[in-house]
Amino acid sequence: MKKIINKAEDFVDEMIDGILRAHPDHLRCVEGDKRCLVTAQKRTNKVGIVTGGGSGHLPLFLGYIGEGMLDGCAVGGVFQSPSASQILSVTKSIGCEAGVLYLYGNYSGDVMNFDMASEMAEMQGMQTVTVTGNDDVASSSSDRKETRRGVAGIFFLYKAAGAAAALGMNLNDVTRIAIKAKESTRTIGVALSPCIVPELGRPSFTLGDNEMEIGMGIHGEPGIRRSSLKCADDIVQEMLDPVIADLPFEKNDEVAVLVNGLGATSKEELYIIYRKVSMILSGKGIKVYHTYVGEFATSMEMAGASVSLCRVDDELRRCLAYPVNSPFFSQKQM
Amino acid sequence: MKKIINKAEDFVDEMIDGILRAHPDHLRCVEGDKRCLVTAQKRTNKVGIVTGGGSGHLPLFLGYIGEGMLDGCAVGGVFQSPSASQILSVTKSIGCEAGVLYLYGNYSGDVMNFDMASEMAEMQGMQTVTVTGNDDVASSSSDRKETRRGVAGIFFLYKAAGAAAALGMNLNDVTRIAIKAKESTRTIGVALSPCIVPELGRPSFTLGDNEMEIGMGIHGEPGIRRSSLKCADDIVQEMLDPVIADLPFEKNDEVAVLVNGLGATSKEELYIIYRKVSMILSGKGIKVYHTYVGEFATSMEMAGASVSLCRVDDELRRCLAYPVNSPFFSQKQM
Amino acid sequence: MEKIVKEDLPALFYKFKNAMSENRGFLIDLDSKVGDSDLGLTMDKAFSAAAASVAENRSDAIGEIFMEAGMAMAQSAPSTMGTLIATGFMRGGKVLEGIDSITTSKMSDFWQAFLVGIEERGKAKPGDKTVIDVLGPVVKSLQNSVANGLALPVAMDASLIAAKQGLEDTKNMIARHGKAACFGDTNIGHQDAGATVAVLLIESVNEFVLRAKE
Amino acid sequence: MEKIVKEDLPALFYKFKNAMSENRGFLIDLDSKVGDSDLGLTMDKAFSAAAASVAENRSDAIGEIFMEAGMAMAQSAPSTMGTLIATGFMRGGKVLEGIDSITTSKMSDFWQAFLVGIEERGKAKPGDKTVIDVLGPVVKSLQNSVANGLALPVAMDASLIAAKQGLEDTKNMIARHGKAACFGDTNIGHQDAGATVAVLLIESVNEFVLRAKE
Ligand SMILES: Nc1ncnc2c1ncn2[C@@H]1O[C@H](COP(=O)(O)OP(=O)(O)O)[C@@H](O)[C@H]1O
Ligand SMILES: Nc1ncnc2c1ncn2[C@@H]1O[C@H](COP(=O)(O)OP(=O)(O)O)[C@@H](O)[C@H]1O
Ligand SMILES: [Mg+2]
Ligand SMILES: [Mg+2]
Ligand SMILES: [Mg+2]
Ligand SMILES: [Mg+2]
Repeated sequence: MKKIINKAEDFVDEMIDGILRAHPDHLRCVEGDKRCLVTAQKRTNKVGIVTGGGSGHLPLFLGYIGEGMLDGCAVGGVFQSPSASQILSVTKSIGCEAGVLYLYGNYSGDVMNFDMASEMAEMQGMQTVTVTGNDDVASSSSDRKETRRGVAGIFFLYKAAGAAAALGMNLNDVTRIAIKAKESTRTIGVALSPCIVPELGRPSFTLGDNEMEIGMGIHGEPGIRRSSLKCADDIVQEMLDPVIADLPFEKNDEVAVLVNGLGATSKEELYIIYRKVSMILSGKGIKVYHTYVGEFATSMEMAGASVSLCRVDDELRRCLAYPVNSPFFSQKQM
Repeated sequence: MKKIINKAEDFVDEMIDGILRAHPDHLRCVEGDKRCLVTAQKRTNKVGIVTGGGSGHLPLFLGYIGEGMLDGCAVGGVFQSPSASQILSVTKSIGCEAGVLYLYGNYSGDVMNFDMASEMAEMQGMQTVTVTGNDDVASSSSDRKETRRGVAGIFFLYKAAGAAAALGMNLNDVTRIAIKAKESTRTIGVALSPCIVPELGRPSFTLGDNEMEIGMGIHGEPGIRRSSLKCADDIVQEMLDPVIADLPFEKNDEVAVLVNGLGATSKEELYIIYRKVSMILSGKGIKVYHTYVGEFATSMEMAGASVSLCRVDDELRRCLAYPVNSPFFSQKQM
Repeated sequence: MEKIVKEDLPALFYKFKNAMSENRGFLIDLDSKVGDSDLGLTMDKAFSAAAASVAENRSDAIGEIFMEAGMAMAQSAPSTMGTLIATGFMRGGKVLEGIDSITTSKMSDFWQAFLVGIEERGKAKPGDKTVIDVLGPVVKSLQNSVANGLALPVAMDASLIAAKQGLEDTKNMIARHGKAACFGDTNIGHQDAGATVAVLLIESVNEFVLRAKE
Repeated sequence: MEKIVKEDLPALFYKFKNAMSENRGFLIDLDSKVGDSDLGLTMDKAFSAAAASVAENRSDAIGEIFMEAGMAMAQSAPSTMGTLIATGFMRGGKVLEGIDSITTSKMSDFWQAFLVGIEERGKAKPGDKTVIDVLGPVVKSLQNSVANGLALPVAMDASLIAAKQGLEDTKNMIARHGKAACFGDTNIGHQDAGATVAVLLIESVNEFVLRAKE
């Protein structure tokens, strides 16, 4: 296991310690629990947005805490949910008086813990609403959408809901926009190599020297098709076909695109991927509103990438255009 | 070679094509040569800053073109210099009337081509000044500083000089600030795995399964010490000792820190590295002004990281605080 | 041993903890086939925390001790199984409120509440290849034992047989929940990892009441 | 062949190009030991571009043809060696201005200008383990041949011997420039990669004037 770490069991806490040391103006932890993170620029007169999930996916999830995006995040162990009480403690700490949106990826551990937190929050008089990301088209057929996994496309949900909240919308509208972003977003990934959970010390799945898997999940969940490694253009074609067919994205639609690296794949490759995405979209008469390329949701040091499309209307465009300032992602007003 | 690419010989041009498709509001190419890139937001009434260098290091070098940083970049093949005529064509295209600063890393191919470009520019009536980054303390002893390689620390030179130019300073002052940043910056790297130049199809150097090399250059140039892989805290200590001793950085100094991933190393690991950097600096009474963590200068898919320190005074602080807006790096006014 | 009293709990939870740490690698392997390999880690953590909580607990109320053990698990290993098992212990503890000892009848109530808690939280149905497919048969067996007036050791013995049969039955099921669900019918033939944890728990209780009797 | 004329240039550059593509792997290996392995790629590209430029060049002036070949190399492979060799051809072309054929004396002038161009651009000294350590002896040998009134084939033969000796001598040198410099004395024993390219060039000219004579 070739990683720059200390003891495997300290991986998550030392990582967060590093983040808190690096970004003291942006992030605070709640009552000494470093896994409960909130923005250092508290704004209580708005809808709060709280997320959470397992570690190993930076900048997911805590990286999107910041002006124009999220207010707090509960951080779990590698690929593990945070606890309900941690989620509750983040919820209480952000002190948002206009209600709180729980926005996270659709994984059973997270769902149960957020549900428990939300029951506890309600008992303490706080209103919460839940929207989960389930953008991975490879994880279930389209008639079982609600069981799909959430992957990198949750970025668009954060971006849209975060802007809506920052613009002063109420809990209903923020929720409505999060749901609209969710229903407009589809993602697919491709994996070229596994990753190693430090406490396990070995990959939890394997991929042959010359293999790739289309649709593999960010924890190594199986995808649609395993095959020998193809050229970039063929890979992208195989990825986009099911994505475009699923919503479906159609001629004259306008989309925001996210090309996301899973960890070990270089930015050079991500742009070679985007080149083909751009050619396919323009071939179908689908316009591109804005393009994000980089690491937005990783799997430790896994090699591979994902492509997400989010169909935009005027309202989503306005939300995507809104500025963001977080240590992991920042954007000027577009 | 497990990469998402098409033909190896198209790697660079397809990558740039993807970048131009992704960021049409930010970047333009000059007269159809995609390897000659300039900002889409031309500002001619200021000092221009032009850089250049080999491909394979994204976001270096072209990624720093944008408001508050660079005006143009000539892009070479993987690990190869751009040509003098490409540098010249970028220089002419940005049209900066207050003179042009050539700011790039100290590698012989680049030096010769920038020198040739600058001779040609002068014959055509354009004033240029050259400053090269040579921050890698592992590449020569401190009595032969001028032969040192330039690595990730050039980010601070770009940031400082870019802000100085954007603030309207003249060529002398922009140059002076670039030199001040250069003289205040030191870097060291550690490599855990090699990278593959697509046209070669195999790594140009090797590292054993359990080996690391302190001080290795971003093209695999040999470093100070090869050893078995150590724990993060020990690696960071071994890295920082020669960096701190070199300037030297001393008690009550204030520094900006850059923890840079070389490609395959996860952000989680970079923050575990920063944690120890922060502990070492505070142990020595060195204050941290601002911390950058992420991929700022990579080597394709190499695993490893570098740490740069830049000692700041009021002038450099003001320059680092200045906002930047580029597709690869953006920052609010601090 | 005809009943479990407050003083027995530290030893019982120590047994749970040992069962999990001994089977750490085995659970990792099971979860690695159709999951993310963490089950061994999380169960080890969860039951270490639970055992520590029980060992330190000064309360006189059995129910409270179980509930707090559940809360400790929820804190320390909030994965899918960690959260479900924690819920089970909290709900099970609740039905033990106000009693001093666990007889067959209370044991039956405990596991029924445990099961219902997991069903409500996880929304899985019997046959979905989960921990429920062991707990369901266990509860049914215990209810039979209560109806037949069987003593605790005998009842636990019977419930272990039911648990093992339940686990065996999971081999032919297709997972509908959690990470295993996306493996579709490729996970036929494998026993469910979470269900295996349930068998380990019943086995531990069984051994505890048997050995204590000897 | 006592002299090289304009019509010979396409064939001569074709020979250069072949020498580089045949030695592509060898140059990559040499550069991989103390560099970044790209020399085989860049020389192959540089001389492909040069050969294409010469083949298409409609100019009557020998000097111009060489200069444009140099410019083509500078465009297509601006690595350290690519740039230096391009500079060499441009500077060498310059001293051939106004002549129709290359005799021993012009050949000597050509390589001297070639060498000086590289020295000025790269600022390396003899003994620094670079291409210069082959070109220096070549120029000296050619100047001797001019003094002794030797014909071109004989002069080239002698210069190749000098070139090979120069290359051999680089084995005991420590590199002071480029990526090799940071390998310190660990590169003792290896012949310099750039110097090898110079030998390939002289060898090609030599073969060209010999074979053409036969
Ligand atoms: N909805 C559910 N209801 C009941 N049990 C479940 C449910 N989902 C998963 N399980 C059980 O949890 C086990 C996996 O647990 P765990 O490894 O913690 O999951 P994950 O790693 O996905 O969080 C499965 O073997 C199954 O028995
Ligand atoms: N300053 C210099 N002057 C002359 N020759 C040089 C100089 N620096 C390097 N060389 C030659 O260039 C060769 C390496 O060329 P190349 O592989 O193109 O370098 P790089 O890959 O570092 O750009 C060396 O073997 C040496 O002969
Ligand atoms: Mg898990
Ligand atoms: Mg090179
Ligand atoms: Mg699991
Ligand atoms: Mg080289």
